[in-house]
Amino acid sequence: MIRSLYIAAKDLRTELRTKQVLNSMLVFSIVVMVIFSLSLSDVLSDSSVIDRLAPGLLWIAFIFAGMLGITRTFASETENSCLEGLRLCPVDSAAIYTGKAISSMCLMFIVEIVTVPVFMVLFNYNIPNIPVISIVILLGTAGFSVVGTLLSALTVKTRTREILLPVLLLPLLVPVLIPAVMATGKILAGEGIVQIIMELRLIAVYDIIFFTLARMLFDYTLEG
Amino acid sequence: MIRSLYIAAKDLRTELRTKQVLNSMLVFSIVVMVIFSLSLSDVLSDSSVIDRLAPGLLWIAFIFAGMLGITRTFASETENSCLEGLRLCPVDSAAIYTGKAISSMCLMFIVEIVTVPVFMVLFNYNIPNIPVISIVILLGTAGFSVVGTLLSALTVKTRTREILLPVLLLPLLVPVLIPAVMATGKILAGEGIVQIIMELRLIAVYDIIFFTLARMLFDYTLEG
Amino acid sequence: MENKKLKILAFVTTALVLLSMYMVFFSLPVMRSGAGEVLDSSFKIFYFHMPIAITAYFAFFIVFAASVMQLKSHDVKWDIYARSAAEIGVIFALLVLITGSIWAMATWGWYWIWEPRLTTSLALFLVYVTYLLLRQAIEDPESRARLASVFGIVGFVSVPLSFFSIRLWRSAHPLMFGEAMYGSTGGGLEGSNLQFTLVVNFLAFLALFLTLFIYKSNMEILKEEIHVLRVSRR
Amino acid sequence: MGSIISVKGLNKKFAGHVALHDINLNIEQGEFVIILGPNGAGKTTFLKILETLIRPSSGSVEIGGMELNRSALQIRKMIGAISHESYLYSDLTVEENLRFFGKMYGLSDDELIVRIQLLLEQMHLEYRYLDRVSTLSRGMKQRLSIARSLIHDPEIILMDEPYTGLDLQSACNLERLLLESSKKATVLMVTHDIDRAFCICDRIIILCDGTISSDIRQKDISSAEELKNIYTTIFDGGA
Amino acid sequence: MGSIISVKGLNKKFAGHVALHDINLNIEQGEFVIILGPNGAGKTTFLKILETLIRPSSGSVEIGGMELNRSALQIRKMIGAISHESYLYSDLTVEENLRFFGKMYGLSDDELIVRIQLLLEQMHLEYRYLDRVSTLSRGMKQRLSIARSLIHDPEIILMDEPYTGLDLQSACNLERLLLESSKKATVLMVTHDIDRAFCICDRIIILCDGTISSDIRQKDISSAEELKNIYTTIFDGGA
Ligand code: HEM
Ligand SMILES: Nc1ncnc2c1ncn2[C@@H]1O[C@H](COP(=O)(O)OP(=O)(O)OP(=O)(O)O)[C@@H](O)[C@H]1O
Ligand SMILES: Nc1ncnc2c1ncn2[C@@H]1O[C@H](COP(=O)(O)OP(=O)(O)OP(=O)(O)O)[C@@H](O)[C@H]1O
Ligand SMILES: [Mg+2]
Ligand SMILES: [Mg+2]
Repeated sequence: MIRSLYIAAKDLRTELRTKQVLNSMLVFSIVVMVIFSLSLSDVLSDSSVIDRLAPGLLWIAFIFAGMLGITRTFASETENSCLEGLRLCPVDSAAIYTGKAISSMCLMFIVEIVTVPVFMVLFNYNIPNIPVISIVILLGTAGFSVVGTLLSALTVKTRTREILLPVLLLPLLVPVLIPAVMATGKILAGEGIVQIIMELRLIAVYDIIFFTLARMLFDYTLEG
Repeated sequence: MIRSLYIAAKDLRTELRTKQVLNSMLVFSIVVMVIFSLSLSDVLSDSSVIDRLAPGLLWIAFIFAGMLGITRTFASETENSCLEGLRLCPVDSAAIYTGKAISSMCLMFIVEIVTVPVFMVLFNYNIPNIPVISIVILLGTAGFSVVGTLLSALTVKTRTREILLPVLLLPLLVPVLIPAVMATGKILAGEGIVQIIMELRLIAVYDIIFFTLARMLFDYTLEG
Repeated sequence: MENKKLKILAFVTTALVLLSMYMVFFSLPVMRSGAGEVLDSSFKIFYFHMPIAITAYFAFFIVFAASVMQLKSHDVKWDIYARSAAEIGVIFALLVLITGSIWAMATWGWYWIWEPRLTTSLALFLVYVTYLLLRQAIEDPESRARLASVFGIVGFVSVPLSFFSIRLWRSAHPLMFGEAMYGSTGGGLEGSNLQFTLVVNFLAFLALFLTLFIYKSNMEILKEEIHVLRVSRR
Repeated sequence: MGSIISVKGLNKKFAGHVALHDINLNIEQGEFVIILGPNGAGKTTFLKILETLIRPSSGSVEIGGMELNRSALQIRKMIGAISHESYLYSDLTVEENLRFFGKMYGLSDDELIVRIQLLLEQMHLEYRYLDRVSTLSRGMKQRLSIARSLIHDPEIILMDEPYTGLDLQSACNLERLLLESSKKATVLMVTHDIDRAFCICDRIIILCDGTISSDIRQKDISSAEELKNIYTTIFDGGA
Repeated sequence: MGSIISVKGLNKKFAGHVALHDINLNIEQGEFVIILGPNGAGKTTFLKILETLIRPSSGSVEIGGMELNRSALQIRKMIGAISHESYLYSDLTVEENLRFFGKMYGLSDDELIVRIQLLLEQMHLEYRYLDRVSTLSRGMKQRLSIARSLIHDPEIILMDEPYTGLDLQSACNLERLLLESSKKATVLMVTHDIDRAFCICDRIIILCDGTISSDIRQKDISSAEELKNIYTTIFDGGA
């Protein structure tokens, strides 16, 4: 456990020194929103529609920004075969997995903390229930990182990893995405935590199942 | 010129042997549509809105799938510093640029040819004027490849290239994206080539300016 | 001996498929809805639609199970089973989408709408398409088997999701059996003839899957042997 | 059996090729073993199997009395390895790389400070310790890589062509360091430099086409020249 | 001025370091020059500047009478280079790599067939020519890399530690090949292997801390030992 924290710390330290990934993720999440608003500008002038589009847009921005971040999770380990070097060390692979998942989750949280206010300004939105939406975002993001980290390791040795990862990741995320978008929609529509308890439970179950599976399976992804 | 064709041929041959990138791009363009539709499903049940969303969604799918392809354009050259190896050769860098732009354009066209019918089914669309929409897609895609290839070379040496590329690329694409989406919307609404001539001209001008600029500037992007 | 069994299986499959066709197209009585009105003959596609869907789930379950075994035993055999089941499963999943879309066109007037059941089924299909993509992207057979197994296990999560989607969320897609979270229950099929037809269809598609699966995996085993021969000769 | 490494009937097949064929080998604690062999003989593959990085196709390997597959973590703790790749993070500094790997081997902060100081001195990298790895020259990277592999003072040192890119002085340093550690550690080194190899080893194993074609004690041969002759006759006979 | 390479007042600074400082050098057509020097002396940087891959900070370089910056394309055509990196596409086969680079140098299909055949034979890679580069061992990759650099029969051969990973036989092959080509081509080789270097060169340049600290003709020294002595005295004096 201490080692997984150390791995996460190494990643975050490298990252916070240059802030390259973080900045790119931030900019990207905003760029994605802008591109959308442009492509869909025809509809966005319609304020009744925009209310219904907003939760989806928010999650799309998160997901695409997160995808950028997650691609890096293991990419930094492939230069000079560092991943192999890490496997030389007496570190349980579950610890490597946890470390990586933690670091990518942290990055995403930072991005989200910045994106949400921007989103509120861009779309003239007022989020009624910050604590509850935080829970949704937290759980959703955890699901994203948990799956993303596993797949990132899975694809890291393929030659087309930059391509394969997003393709593999997105369909697997559908189970998190559907309830997350639904819950967000309900909250934005003013409903409280009671109304979204089912969605929260779904995401939480998914997170737990995936985390357990991934920790178990992670060792196989690193081999060879 | 002949060498740029040869470079394009090498890329396409490697690609068509395994079809990995192509398949991934194809699946991804569909996955992107699914993710979007899912996030926006609340609105998509509304058939008046869907008509106005559709052109944007189509272009978003193209752009994201294209982004995957374009990341590969130079990534294949970074292993073992192959790009440096290519620079050792007496090949004009403009030729390298043209070759790369051609190969990425070809890939995107193939993807688009498959995506459009899927799109028509998923969104219950009937494209009234196939030749005209082809022109729009052709010009738009050319713009995408022309800019994308340049940026791909620009970012290839940065350590976070997978990340930086999309961030830089999307904002630069706005000038192609807006007229392309507009033109597509008009065609889907049943208008003819005459009504979209302005948009077409805009995209064409952008393509030409960018191609010329990029050929000139490309040499600088490759330098050590 | 093996061969003989296979031939018998193939024969039984053909018979079952023919029988099911006959029952669906010629011997079914008119369907009535709960309210008693006569249902469109497009309802007949249901007898293909649902069995095919369940068979696809079954195929993906085999992928899952074979993946677990592969990771435990490192035996190529399991990898062959996994990939055979996945390829056939993808075809079945595609058929679900196609039959569903045809039916949707007949009843709703659209080929496609964006609602949870349809979306999750499409996602399911895509998960296994990407499974095949992943396999294609890895050259070394050993790591291909290993990594694909990991994905095969993880990807199975989308099967229950697709199945439960109509039971979890209010969906445009009808529910016939079981009970939904939001209250409504499926009507079920009235009449033993209808139920029997459905059962025969189930058996037919299951048998079809098994036959295809066995042929496919035998072929893959042969391919593997040829590969080994070719390598050892070099 | 006091063998620290014991290999029985080891085979490794890649998609197309047999890389190792029926390797049987015992290495005693404290031996300094050189592995020679032409390109493609399977030397790297062999080391990577010992390092638990590649899974053998068949056969059994025991290190320190433990089965390779079952006790990978304990075995990794015993091993320090240099490979064709440097295993360094180009974006971290020299010191951060060592610190990170040290942490991964479970060293405490105090131990780390001492070890890093020592190794940087031995590898003559003190003056670059705040520079990022990407700005080092090839030989410096190799030196850092050597320091990385020794950070936890391993009992078994596996080195795949460690002289790569080293200048004269660094090569001598490395030799000195290895001779010193080999008093308690077991060393396996792959190299193509027979002169260097001969001077420092106790035992020479020649691999050819994935099998061991000879296994000689150093004291049984008189000079590097003789070793070279043995080596060349094997391959001229084989070719 | 018959010099094929002529360097005047060359400087190269990286962000933090002076890598090359006021290098002046003339190399005549047909010379076989060895560049020695400790790690970090600037050898690689110097070769990369000649290869037009790095732009010098100041100073002028002329190759074949042409200014480096102005006639990069013609100069590249004259040069064949080996570097620390292999410059090979791991996903293409051995033969496809050579064919691609041949095409890039403008060779016709007929020429290509002949050259590829010849080089594969010389580098003993015929039997692997349909295999993808990613399945080769380190030494094989290095051999292929050498073949790649010679595909267009260059007038100037720039080699940065070409012996890396080569087995005894391949190293001899390379020497034979270089000696043969050096009848008409100019060769600059960076290496740390003084014994090997001494036997084949005409001239030895020792770089130290980015400056040329000595420039000796091979015929002025008697043996590799003497060269080694010269080399070590320079650095012991300097250190
Ligand atoms: C492309 C569109 C469609 C897809 C992807 C799809 C998918 C599926 C799947 C995966 C199942 C099996 C799982 C289960 O039994 O719960 C299923 C069952 C079923 N489908 Fe569809 N379907 C589609 C369209 C339709 C349409 C248009 C109708 C009728 C209007 C329909 C009626 C049914 C019924 C009645 C069942 C059995 C439900 C039950 O188990 O209670 N489907 N469908
Ligand atoms: N990933 C791989 N896939 C297929 N074949 C491989 C792979 N790795 C190595 N080989 C093959 O296995 C054999 C042994 O390779 P190995 O790298 O062990 O050789 P080596 O003795 O280290 O050679 P060198 O001295 O060149 O480093 C070679 O024929 C090589 O081509
Ligand atoms: N990209 C870079 N950024 C900063 N400094 C660099 C860079 N590349 C090289 N240097 C520095 O320039 C100096 C010369 O490096 P160079 O690679 O030329 O050495 P070299 O003589 O080839 O050494 P070696 O024998 O180890 O290969 C070194 O101090 C190195 O750290
Ligand atoms: Mg090796
Ligand atoms: Mg160097």
